[in-house]
Amino acid sequence: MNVIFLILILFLVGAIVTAFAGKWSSLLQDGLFILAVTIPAVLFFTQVEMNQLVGWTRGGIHLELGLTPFSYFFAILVLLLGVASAIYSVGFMHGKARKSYYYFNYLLTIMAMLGILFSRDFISFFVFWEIMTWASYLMVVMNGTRTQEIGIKYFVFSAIGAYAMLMAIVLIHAQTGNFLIQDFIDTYPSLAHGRQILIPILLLVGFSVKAAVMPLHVWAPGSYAYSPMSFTSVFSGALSKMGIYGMVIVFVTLLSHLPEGGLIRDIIAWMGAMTAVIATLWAIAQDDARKLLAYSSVGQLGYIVIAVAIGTPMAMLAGLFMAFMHGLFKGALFMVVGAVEKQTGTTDFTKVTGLIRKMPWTFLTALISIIALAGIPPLGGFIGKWMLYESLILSDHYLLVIVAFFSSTAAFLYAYKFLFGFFLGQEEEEWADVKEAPITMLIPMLALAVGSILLGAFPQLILKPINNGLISLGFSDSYGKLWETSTLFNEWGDKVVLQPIIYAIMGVFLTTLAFTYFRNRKRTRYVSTKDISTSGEIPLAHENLTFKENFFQPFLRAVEPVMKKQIDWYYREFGAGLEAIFNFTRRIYSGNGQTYALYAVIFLIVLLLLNGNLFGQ
Amino acid sequence: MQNDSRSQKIVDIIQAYARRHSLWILAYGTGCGAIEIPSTMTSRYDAERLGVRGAATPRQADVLLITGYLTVKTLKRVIRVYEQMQSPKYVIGFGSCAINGGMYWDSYNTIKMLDQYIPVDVYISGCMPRPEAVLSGFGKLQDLIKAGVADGPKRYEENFDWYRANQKKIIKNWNFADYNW
Amino acid sequence: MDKGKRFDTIRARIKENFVLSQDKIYADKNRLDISVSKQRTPAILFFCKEQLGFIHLMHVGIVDWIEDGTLELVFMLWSPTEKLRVYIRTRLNRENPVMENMDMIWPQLNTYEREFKEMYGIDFKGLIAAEEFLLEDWDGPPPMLRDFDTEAYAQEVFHTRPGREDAQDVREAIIKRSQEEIPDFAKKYSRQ
Amino acid sequence: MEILQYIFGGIITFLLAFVVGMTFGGTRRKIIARIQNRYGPPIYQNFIDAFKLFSKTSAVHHGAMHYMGPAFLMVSSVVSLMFIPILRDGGWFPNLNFHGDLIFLLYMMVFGSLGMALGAGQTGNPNSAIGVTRGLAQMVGYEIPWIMALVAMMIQFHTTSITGLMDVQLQSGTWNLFASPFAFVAAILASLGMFRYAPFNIVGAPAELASGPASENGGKYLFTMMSSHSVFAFVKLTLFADLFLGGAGNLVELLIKTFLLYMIPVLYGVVNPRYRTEQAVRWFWGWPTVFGIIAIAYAVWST
Amino acid sequence: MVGSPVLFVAIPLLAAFLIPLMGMIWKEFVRIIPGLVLAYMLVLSVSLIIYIQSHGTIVEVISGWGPPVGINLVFSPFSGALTTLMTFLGLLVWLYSHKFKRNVDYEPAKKYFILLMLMVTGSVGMVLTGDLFNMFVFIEIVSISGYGLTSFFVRRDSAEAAFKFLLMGAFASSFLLIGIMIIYTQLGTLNMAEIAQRMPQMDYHMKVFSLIFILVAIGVEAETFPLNGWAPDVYTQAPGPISAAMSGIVVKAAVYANIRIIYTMYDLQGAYEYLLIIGLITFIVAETAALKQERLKRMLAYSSIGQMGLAMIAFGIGTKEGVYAALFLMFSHAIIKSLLFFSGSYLVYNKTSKYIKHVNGMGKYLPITAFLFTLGAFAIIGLPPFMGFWSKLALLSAAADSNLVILVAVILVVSIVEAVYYLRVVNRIFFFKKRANTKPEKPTINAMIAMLSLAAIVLVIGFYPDLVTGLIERAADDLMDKGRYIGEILSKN
Repeated sequence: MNVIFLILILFLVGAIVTAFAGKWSSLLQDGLFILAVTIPAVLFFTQVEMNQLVGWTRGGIHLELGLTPFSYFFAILVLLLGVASAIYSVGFMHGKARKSYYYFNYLLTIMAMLGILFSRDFISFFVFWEIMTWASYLMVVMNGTRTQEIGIKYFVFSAIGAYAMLMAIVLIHAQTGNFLIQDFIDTYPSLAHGRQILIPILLLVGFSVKAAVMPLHVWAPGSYAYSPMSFTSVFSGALSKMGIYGMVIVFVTLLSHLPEGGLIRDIIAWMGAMTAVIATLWAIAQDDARKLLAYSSVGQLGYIVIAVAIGTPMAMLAGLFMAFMHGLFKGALFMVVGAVEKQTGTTDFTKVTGLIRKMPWTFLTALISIIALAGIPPLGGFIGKWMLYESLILSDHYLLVIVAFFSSTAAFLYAYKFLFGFFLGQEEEEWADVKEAPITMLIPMLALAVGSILLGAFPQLILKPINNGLISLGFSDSYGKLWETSTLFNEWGDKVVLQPIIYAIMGVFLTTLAFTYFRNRKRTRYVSTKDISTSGEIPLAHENLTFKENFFQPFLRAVEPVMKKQIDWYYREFGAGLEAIFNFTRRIYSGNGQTYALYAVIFLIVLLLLNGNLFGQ
Repeated sequence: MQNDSRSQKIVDIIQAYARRHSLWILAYGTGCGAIEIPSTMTSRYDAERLGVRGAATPRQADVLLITGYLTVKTLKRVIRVYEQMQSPKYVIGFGSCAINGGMYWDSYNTIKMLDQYIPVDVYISGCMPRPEAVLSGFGKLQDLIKAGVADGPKRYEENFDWYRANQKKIIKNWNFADYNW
Repeated sequence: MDKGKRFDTIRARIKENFVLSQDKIYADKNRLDISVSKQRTPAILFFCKEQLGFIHLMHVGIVDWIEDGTLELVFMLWSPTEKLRVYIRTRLNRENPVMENMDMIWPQLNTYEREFKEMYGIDFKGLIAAEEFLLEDWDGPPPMLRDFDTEAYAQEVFHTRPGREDAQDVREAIIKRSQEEIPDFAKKYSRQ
Repeated sequence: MEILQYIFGGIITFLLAFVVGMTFGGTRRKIIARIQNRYGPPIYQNFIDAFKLFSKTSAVHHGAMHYMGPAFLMVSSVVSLMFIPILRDGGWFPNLNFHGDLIFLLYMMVFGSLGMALGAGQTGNPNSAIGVTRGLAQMVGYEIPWIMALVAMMIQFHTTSITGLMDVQLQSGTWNLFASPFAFVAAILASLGMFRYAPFNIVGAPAELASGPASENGGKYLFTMMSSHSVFAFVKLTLFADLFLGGAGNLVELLIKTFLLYMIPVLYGVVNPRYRTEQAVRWFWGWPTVFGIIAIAYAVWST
Repeated sequence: MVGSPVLFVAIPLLAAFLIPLMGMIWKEFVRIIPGLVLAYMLVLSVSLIIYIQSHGTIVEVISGWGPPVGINLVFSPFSGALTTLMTFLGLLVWLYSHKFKRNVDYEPAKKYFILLMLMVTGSVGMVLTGDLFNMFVFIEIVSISGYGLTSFFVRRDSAEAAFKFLLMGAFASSFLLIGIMIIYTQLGTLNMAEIAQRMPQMDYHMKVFSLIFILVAIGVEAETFPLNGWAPDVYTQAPGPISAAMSGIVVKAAVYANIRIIYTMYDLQGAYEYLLIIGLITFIVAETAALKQERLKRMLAYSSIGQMGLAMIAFGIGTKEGVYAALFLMFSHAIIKSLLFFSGSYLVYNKTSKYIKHVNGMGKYLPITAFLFTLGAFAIIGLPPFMGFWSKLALLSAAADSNLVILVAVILVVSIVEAVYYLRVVNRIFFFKKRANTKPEKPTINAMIAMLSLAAIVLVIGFYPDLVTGLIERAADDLMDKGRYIGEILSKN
């Protein structure tokens, strides 16, 4: 059996076995679960050969699986997050209801994502895509809160995307006679012009939904916020990247043949930019960490969409690098929220404060990840942002730079809110006995945070796989050009100079300052957060002085006109209108026998009257 | 910097100079004295030329200016503020109320002697002292700093039990934490 | 309408509803003064507010009638429509001053009641006060009662700074200069 | 040896920035005093204050982030300083500038503020947090005209590096102040927010917020903050001089140019009261942004 | 040859008569005989299917009168596949209701199984017959048994539903009779093959009139749009297994009749467009009407109508791919909808009103049933890797191949509506709190076996559709090849 099949089947079998193992022993279940993720991951990295195709037939349709360098890059992300989050899940799900359900869907999701990356034909692509959708749907509704609203919204939008994709797929089939991706790519330039435009647009709609691009993003905040945090780190970190994966393929292989391709790219880029701005503003307004991160994810995906839509070599690298970075830091951040939720039972900023001394490692993860998120040098997030701006400027997309920069600056607001909300501020009595998260949750979190730092110093670790992938898609070798156009990655052998320099300067000064302070260490003493300047007033132990409510009120007041109505609102109205219409169609069936008989007679008469026109000569 | 006595001496001199020419005041404006501070600070008398400047919070301030009477209730706050300030720190009692209770000499809830509760470096007499008097008070404080006798925190630390006993004598419910002095 | 007539109507309406046999009612130019028993006070206050339009509680005064052994509360009401004042007086036993809590009639009464409680020791039944109001950490007698000796208390509790030898009594110095007698009421405060 | 020279040069640069920044601060105090018809403190008053703060003998901290907050600020200033070309020909002041360093600087400048904000956050003082939120809001406000100005220059001169922009000015012989005047106006208006002097001193807002993020910082913390603010002011002024006034050939020229630039926010601040936060944000999205748009249009038109 | 197609009609009919007689001997026979009969029929049909693969279509002549004079039964790959499906479903319905009716008295159970056997007889007969009037007779058998089964629970609502069904059925019968009359007067024959052969000779208007009458008549049974008013009521009021049988067996037979008439008997191209348009309208109206339903079985009924609409669309495409898709859709719908009816009946078991809200929280009490319902819901939405996906893909692919892009778009958009109402129920099952006054009822072992076997089919076909695609493809070939059909039957002369 081919190792690709083996990996997929291991996941599937693992999912079923893990789901049932809970009946006997919880510990066994945890162990099996981790094994079910790690063994295929190890197999993937050791056994799978690049560019090897496995074909088989289902239902008279020829299907092919294989690994390309491009999907290899995404597979790294999926498996990295998959394994990290799996280990985390063991701690997170400990003692929670629906553990088997969770493990089952988790493994199915990872399997489906890998399947998508393996797919070399549209049918298996779509099949895995849909498995991913419903497995993640089941995760979104898992907590049982607002399922009819959030879950259905997620599913409807996924269905819009998936069905757009399905439509494209059957149209492709009508054109090429089979479902192979490569065949379609080869025949694409010779298609009729209408189809040439229609098919990529349909595919892009499909991918945009998962990548949460502006008008199709409304599912994302709720879904990210209400699925279990351990899953959301995969959901937002890796699953959303499947949309990016598809988009990049469409951009590179299809739209480059199309005269209108540039226009479509620009439109998508602007949609991404709008997503980034609006989602960032909404993230600022959130008081719940989960929702904040959810909106933030949408915003960050907006940047990635900008980058891949621009599609210059550097932008493509930037987009994919940011996609990877986003997986790392957003995965870690959702894990942080999960840890806080696990330890305190709430994710509301206005309730939880001052956990920094209770959960220092969690805070450290959050800090590093937030720095990466905000794109502050020298962590990896900055490199992605820098490449994005650089490529936007070099490709003359000046307005996009401004928009992107604006939302990136505005992202500082929610970044600070996130750190401040949970960890800083007054240390309260209520949370006095909160403990640090268990080790199984800490290790994956910290590992991802370390990943952010590592990629800050050595971005080439991941830029090279990206570049290989892009070359395999038929893209020019952009990695080499990067050295020519920029000195940020000034090459000394294979090292990057600038980042270590920054690290060095920062290190030297931090040490100096720390030394200066520690010289007087005996005079520097710790005082509690109640001992603050309060104009003389003495806060009692139960009084909460932390400033949490309406955190960014002045800013939100300034941007109020933009935020009056959410896009959600339009969808809701539209949905309500549709339901009203559907209610009318329901009334057609009046429940009255005479009416039905009347229908029958009228129908007969109408047909008889129409007969000449109806059946033709 | 080594523990060389000569270099230490130079540093001390510079320190003393810096300290007396940079007095950041935290005005605890309890009574009518608070109104004298603006005129001291603004164009007419311009205390800033002496390096006197307002500080926003106790952590940043050098001088605690008690501008008037203190009731039992406000004394509590003053003690807290004083303890939040960072050494070296100075206290200026301002007006006769701070000195001996002034017109509140027989009031049932106004303290009569500020220096029983926190170490006071300089008293400025008057009811109220005019800005000239305030400036001369700052001058006196500068002299004391130069002479090295404005060592309030040291006195407070050394006689801490005595101060605390006095404070607790009138503040019956000592319900705020002792900040590990 | 004539002011006196309006007073008459108000007085009549109060009399209709309240048996004021032992209470006396009189009116001067601007105000109506009513003395009622403490049991009837909440009812009459409520009546004045709801029925007669005296919706504004201007002030609540208190007098320590140490000679009578009573504390007198004066509720001063104002009617913005009638432009008239009504004073409602009630007396409490000084030894054991107890009264019903009335802050549901006017929320601002709460503040007065808290102050009276601390300063005069009046016990308002059912008064919910979050914390100490004016006198923090106070464990002495109510300081505003006339029999409270504030000087003695201050001498006892606070450290006092000894005076200077050349200090002069201000009143005596003035008297010496202006050749006037010290008024009787001030003699107590003079340093003899 | 090269490394040693770099390190030595770095220290010199830092000292220069510190001294110049502090002196400018003192000058500002003096100028404000004279405008208010006061005698005012001596110009070197800031040095005295700084030394006094440094020689405070006791200090408290509310935890690790509070402890490190001012240090982050300092590090950010220093790293930014290292990437700013002080003089046109370098000389004693080496810099690590590279292609695209403008973007790097934009982000590096935020690093310290964010670190400081974290430190302020850990104190638990509500004023600090309010100050931080105001500061962040204001930053989003002025960032738009500022970026517009920079993008306009990038369009016009096709470079994203500071030295590149300086070279352009050297070659053409005109300052960017004249080559792209609208960008200069937009940038200068944005700089009003960057310096956080009145009317944009909403972060510290002494009478409202008790100095905001700094409210729990005394002694050495405040010293670090003060000196890094001074260095930072120098960084910003030099950046402006480099971008718009053709950089400086020697120290005197640098001092004159930076001082003139410094006077703009100072003098604008002296005669203005304080804005509310949303007013400030909207102010930046008003005329400064209009100038920014004009600048971009001008840049597109002129190339 | 293992057996004769005649047995498919004869045995269940015989069983229907034998049930009361045997019931006098031992009451349990009433419950056992139908099972034995259906099992035998299943075995028979499978073996016949295998047989015809090598030997070609079986045409059984009844009582020696060869076509076109006598009645004949045709077991072709197309009708054979449907017969197998029907007998299989019939067996499962029996299995499901065997214990389901345990708590029902002997008398009602007797009636139930008699009527069930008649229903199977009629449906299988409709599929197998080669004679138009014979088909009319079978339709009447199905209808009458349907009326009886609808009012099985003797209640006001059931009676009302049965009456509606009766009313519509009466219209249908008379129209069908008129249609047949026209054909007979024009062509002088009732044998379908001969009609097909002689159709070109028929006057155009007469042709159209007859077709319209027949289409409207069969449309009632096949639940086409304006004629399907009875269906929601009947599905709601009939016992759960009967709803499954209705949607799985009866409607399939009616659609078969519809298709056989249009594809084989008539040569009107416009009829395909009629199918397409009416199918589309049926689909849209039914799916949108289902969204706001408050009762579970009513919702399933609308969904069933919608799926039949899909099948008609697929037939209306008129290409071989379309027929293939349609047959696949019918097959998967029969399986999945039965699964949904079976499990849904237990989720709202002891509530006569069967409101959707009564499924709240059942996932905790009836985990397997709830899981099976969810599986069915996912499958019918068309989520891979379940069976419904492959049929939907076939349909869309067929439509796209015929360049019907708009049709593809409309089907997909309406499918979203379908997904919404199914997922709303699924969410209720698992994530809502159980209502205080609902009592979960554990499914009996038989019902569980029936449901599990259906679920197994859904999963297995989902993962390995090749199991049935070959069969369906042959059936589609068979339907498309009109000449062979005529030839095979008339050659039996």
